[in-house]
Amino acid sequence: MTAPPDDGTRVELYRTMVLARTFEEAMLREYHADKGPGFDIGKGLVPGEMHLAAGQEPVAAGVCAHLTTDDAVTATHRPHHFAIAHGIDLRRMAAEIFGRETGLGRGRGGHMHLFDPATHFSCSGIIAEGYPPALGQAFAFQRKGTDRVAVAVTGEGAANQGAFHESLNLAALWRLPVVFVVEDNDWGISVPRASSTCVPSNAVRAAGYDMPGERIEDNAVEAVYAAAGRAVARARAGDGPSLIEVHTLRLWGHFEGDAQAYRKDIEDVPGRDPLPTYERTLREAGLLDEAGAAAVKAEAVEKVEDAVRFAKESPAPDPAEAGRYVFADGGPA
Amino acid sequence: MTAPPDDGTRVELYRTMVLARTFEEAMLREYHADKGPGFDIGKGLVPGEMHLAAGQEPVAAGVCAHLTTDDAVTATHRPHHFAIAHGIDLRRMAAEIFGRETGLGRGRGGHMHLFDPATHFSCSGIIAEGYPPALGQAFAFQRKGTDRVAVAVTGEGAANQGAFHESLNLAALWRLPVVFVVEDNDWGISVPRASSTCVPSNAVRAAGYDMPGERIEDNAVEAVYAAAGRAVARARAGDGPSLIEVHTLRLWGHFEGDAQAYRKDIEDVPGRDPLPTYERTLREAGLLDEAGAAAVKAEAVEKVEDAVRFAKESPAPDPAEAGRYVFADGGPA
Amino acid sequence: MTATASRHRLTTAKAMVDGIAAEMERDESVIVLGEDVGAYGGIFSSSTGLLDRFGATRVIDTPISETAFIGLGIGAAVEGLRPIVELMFVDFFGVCMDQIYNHMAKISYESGGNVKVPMVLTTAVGGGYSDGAQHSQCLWGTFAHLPGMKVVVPSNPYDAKGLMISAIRDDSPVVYMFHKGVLGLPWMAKNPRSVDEVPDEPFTVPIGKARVARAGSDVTVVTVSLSVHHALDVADRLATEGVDVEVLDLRSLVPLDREAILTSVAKTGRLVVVDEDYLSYGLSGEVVATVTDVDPGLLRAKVARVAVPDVPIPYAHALEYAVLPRPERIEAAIRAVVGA
Amino acid sequence: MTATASRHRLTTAKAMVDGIAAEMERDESVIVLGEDVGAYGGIFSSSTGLLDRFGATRVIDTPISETAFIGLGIGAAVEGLRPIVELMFVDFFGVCMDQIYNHMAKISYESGGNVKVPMVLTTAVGGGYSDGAQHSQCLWGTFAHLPGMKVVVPSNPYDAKGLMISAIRDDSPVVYMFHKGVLGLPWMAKNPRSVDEVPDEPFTVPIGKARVARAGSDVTVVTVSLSVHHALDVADRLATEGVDVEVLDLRSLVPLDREAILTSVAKTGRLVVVDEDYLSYGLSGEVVATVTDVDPGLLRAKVARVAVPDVPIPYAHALEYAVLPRPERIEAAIRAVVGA
Ligand SMILES: Cc1ncc(C[n+]2csc(CCOP(=O)(O)OP(=O)(O)O)c2C)c(N)n1
Ligand SMILES: Cc1ncc(C[n+]2csc(CCOP(=O)(O)OP(=O)(O)O)c2C)c(N)n1
Ligand SMILES: [Mg+2]
Ligand SMILES: [Mg+2]
Repeated sequence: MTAPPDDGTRVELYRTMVLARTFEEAMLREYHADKGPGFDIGKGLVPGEMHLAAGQEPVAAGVCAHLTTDDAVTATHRPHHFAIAHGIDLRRMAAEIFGRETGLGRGRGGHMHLFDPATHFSCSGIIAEGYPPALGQAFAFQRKGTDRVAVAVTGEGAANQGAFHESLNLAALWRLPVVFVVEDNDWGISVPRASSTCVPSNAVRAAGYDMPGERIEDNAVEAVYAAAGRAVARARAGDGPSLIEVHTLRLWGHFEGDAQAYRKDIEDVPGRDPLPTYERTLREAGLLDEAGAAAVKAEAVEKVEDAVRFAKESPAPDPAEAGRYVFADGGPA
Repeated sequence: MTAPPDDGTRVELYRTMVLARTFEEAMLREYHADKGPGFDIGKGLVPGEMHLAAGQEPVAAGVCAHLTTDDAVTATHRPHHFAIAHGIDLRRMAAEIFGRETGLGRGRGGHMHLFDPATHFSCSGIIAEGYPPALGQAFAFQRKGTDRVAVAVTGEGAANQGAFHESLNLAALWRLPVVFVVEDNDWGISVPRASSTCVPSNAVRAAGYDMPGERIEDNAVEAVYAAAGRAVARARAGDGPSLIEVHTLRLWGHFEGDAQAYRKDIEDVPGRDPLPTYERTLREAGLLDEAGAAAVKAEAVEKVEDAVRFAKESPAPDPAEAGRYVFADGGPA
Repeated sequence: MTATASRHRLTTAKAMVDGIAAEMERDESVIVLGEDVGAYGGIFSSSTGLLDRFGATRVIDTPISETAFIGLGIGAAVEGLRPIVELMFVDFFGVCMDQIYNHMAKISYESGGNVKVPMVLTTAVGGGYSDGAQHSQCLWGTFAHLPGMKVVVPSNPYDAKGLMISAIRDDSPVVYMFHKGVLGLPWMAKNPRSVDEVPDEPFTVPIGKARVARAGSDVTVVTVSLSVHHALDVADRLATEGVDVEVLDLRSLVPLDREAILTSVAKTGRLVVVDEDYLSYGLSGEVVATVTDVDPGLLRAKVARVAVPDVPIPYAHALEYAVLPRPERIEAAIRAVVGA
Repeated sequence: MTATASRHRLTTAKAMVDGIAAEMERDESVIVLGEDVGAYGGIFSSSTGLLDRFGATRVIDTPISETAFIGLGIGAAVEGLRPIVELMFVDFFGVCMDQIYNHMAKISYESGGNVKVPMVLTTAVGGGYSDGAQHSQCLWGTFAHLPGMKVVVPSNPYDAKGLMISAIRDDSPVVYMFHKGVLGLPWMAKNPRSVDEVPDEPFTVPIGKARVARAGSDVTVVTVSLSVHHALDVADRLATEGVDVEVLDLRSLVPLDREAILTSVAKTGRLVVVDEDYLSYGLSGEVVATVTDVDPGLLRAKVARVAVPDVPIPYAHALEYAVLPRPERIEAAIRAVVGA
């Protein structure tokens, strides 16, 4: 149905994944830079919980390749890869994570609460609760007579939350242009998929909502790209929602500081990293050589470090203004 | 799989349905007896909302025929037929509906809040929220090593609530002895099924929870009996939950006072009453003659009127004690 | 409005719908979503006639999936629509509060003011007709405690229309709580004050300004919604005994018109708070603290709080009336405070 | 306990687990359910070691389906088990509040006392480590406003154990709210008071009795949880200036020990309420009203309420600290009230 990605697109997919990974590596570094002595979660330039998405880049890259910034994406507590793949401004995103006045939310939101009207991007720290607002964005797009779509993301753990069910039913009932994405990284914090979900695939649940459901087993960006292409095309054509589940990989801990003692597969994890795999694929296809890969990486590093620098140099919000923006007039609470 | 009901059981099913209907007719009468002049919902011996289940008796009779009072039932805002089929004490139930101190909840609960520890019966006015507690009852039964089961009921409208999804997943995951029942009476208040549910049958959703799902199209008590027999047997055997959806009939309004102007099929409704149909079936089978049917009815009337009398003669709760029973020690709040 | 502006006698429910219709007429982006808002016209007549007038693309029945459709309202508001979304009974907030308080109410703040959620959440509140513990609550204290949403609680037809128009035009989320007992529904006991003359033209009542429903000098009764009617009835009765009661109708809990409370208490020196929500950790305490934050010396007598005494709303009529702030309890409280 | 009873120094988290373990040992019907309570031992170490000790049939990881598993706890409690169910962060109450407040909390009343729900709902509360608007709230005011559940809020190891044992043995539902900042977690800033000597033997702390954490004569600080630590630190500092602060640790919001509040305020005549929950319609107003219900004349100065000023908890450290009741704000409030 969807054409396989052309050569340019394949390199683009790679570029997106590298950018996302580079960002996560920088966050990892900055996050841990000043938590010591010991580890104090509230300390440092980037305090609080930090959920990084390393290993899950194929999902974001493959899906967002079909979107423009007129389309909406609602992501999860683990939002960076989707934000980046969807084209969010890196500087303002980094600044938000550093809690600066120049951030997407002027430092009020933080890494789980990134809102970008320019790309119709948002995320939420409450699992599965990003699905319902995506319906509303899709509803508004449909109503305006456009072919814009909304992508809604959850993890496999979140797919057992009530909001999942309600959202799929309503989207199907009203034929809303939504693509539901489930990132199955095998874990909901320390709880393995088999202890949370009674079926091996959320794709089988799609039938209960009269929508196509696909599961991609191997965390391969091009397989995601193909499935997402079908789903986005269907949504743009006015044929309603679809569900895509990707069996992906949580390369690191649930959040930073997670010792992962519960994770028996931990040895095996680095070998499953999708990034070198895809690099190899593109090399074998003659689309990338060592220099080319290095250039992609260098470009990503430059962008990310620029964003980090921007963030660090940006002013912190004025504590006297902590009460502003509770209401739409921007005034104090 | 399950044997068809034997002759005695068939008459029993009929008896249960007649008793439930007779109770509802009495409630209808008592409810409207003193709402005037005009109709004031807060007036009379039976004030408040009143959701009657006339037409839905086959579901309750067919399911509960497989239960003993050691099994649990959690019902909905429309609970009487299940309460009766499950063997709740009619007097204490009527007394509760009349708001008397002798009622199941000493008049604190009312018709949507019937709790009977003797039969492990309960219900809730919040749609679909009766499912989760049923899981806990099943969990306790399983843990005690018994083969007791829990039956959880919702309407088809409620099946689009998040609690439905969460409950089915958890029950399947932990192989809990639960039978999920969906009463599809075509309507959620004024909203037709097609405007609430994106699939023609909730039974198809069962596959998303790795459990058997069956839909019974014709509101026939023996079909319900057969399906429920399979589901209860499965649960007692330790094989986990099942889902049964019955296409039943809301003979009257959503609640009393509902003019049903939205209901285009209204003319057609009385002809679909399952009670005369089943009576005919039993007559044709030679299990019931006119006198027999009359006797069943007379017995039901006697029980129901006794219960109503008991309720009316019972004392009202003492307003000075309105604050009691908030906590388990029974003392004032 | 000019002096010749036309008016009609409307129930509170009709006035509310009138406000919605006026805004739907004026602004294409206003839509109505909820359970039974279409053909049924709202279980409590909160959308009667709107389907016929504006059609099924703007007045939309939803499945019983509050999380999904309230969330849908949020997303639609973010993209520029102005949805009015109905939660049929406030008592059901527990199935969908996350969308309401963690999303609808926080997005403005979390986005540093970059995203607006111009949405109205309408919901029916209140008891008094034996609907039991899950269908009779007010819960405005619960909503008002959580930041980021305005909370509006009209008591009469004029305010119902004016506050509704203000709510729809507000760029912040507004929770609009209508008490079943003030609506003037034909099938429920009602106070004569639930029908009144209302201007036909659109007009606004500012959100955050209390109204002195009755001026008086001996004691201040601070209250909202149906209890305003009861308080006024009691005040009329006590006036014949020479007790002059001031009744303050807050009209909104967020923002709370603290000035109005202070002004009145400064005048009377005596305070009774009447609240159909639960007593503890709610409106009544907040009103008291509004005074003590400034000067406890304003209070010349102990304060009386007439509220539901931390008991689920009982079903049986006599029990329910024992816990509700009925006129008898209000009167007794005023007498105690003024020493009459 | 005898004078020779053995004791160990424990963090609040360990003391809480100690209480759970003691009851699990004693009573087969006590089980633990929740997200990551098993192998992980609770995200905030609220169940560390229990899986190893009691096995997977009594310490059970759940799917992320709060409505389903809290409801399951209710049904299990009704059938005679004594479940301890964890809601990982109180901030998530919005996805499951119906089971909590309409079911767990109301079944006793609706059944006229015929059904008991002996369940403990544990949940982590509080901010101070930049976890943002959806993971930093206290919300005890929200729970305490709604009838039918006891609400327990320990501030230290001894109380954590004793209140946990009381909660498990209570036949009513108890919401047990532990502030992350009092747990003594190795990975979070902590007050020295989050480690203390705790008797090894089981013991109970009665639910509903406040504790005078520090006796004083000039001003009463009424507070709970982490703010107790801050208040004590401030009290120590002010003592050097001759300001004698009484600190009252409420320990539970429901029941509220109104006697203790009144006794203290009658003595000092001055009141500061410190509350990490939102300011309006919450704990601080209720404490004030407890006094004015009896005698506003007890208050010789205006009351200071130090709480989160109706703002979602901001992420950036400086903003968050500006809205939290940090020691600096507490100190300033006390100074203002005593005129020092
Ligand atoms: C309603 C709700 N319950 C619990 C949590 C706590 N929590 C945050 S992430 C998480 C695990 C989510 O697992 P999954 O959906 O698979 O996403 P992943 O973290 O694997 O990306 C949990 C339990 C939450 N944020 N919201
Ligand atoms: C969570 C929740 N939302 C809405 C309602 C209001 N309500 C009561 S019954 C009902 C319709 C239920 O339809 P269905 O589940 O099909 O049951 P039926 O009434 O047809 O038996 C609605 C919307 C409720 N009680 N709870
Ligand atoms: Mg996962
Ligand atoms: Mg129905």
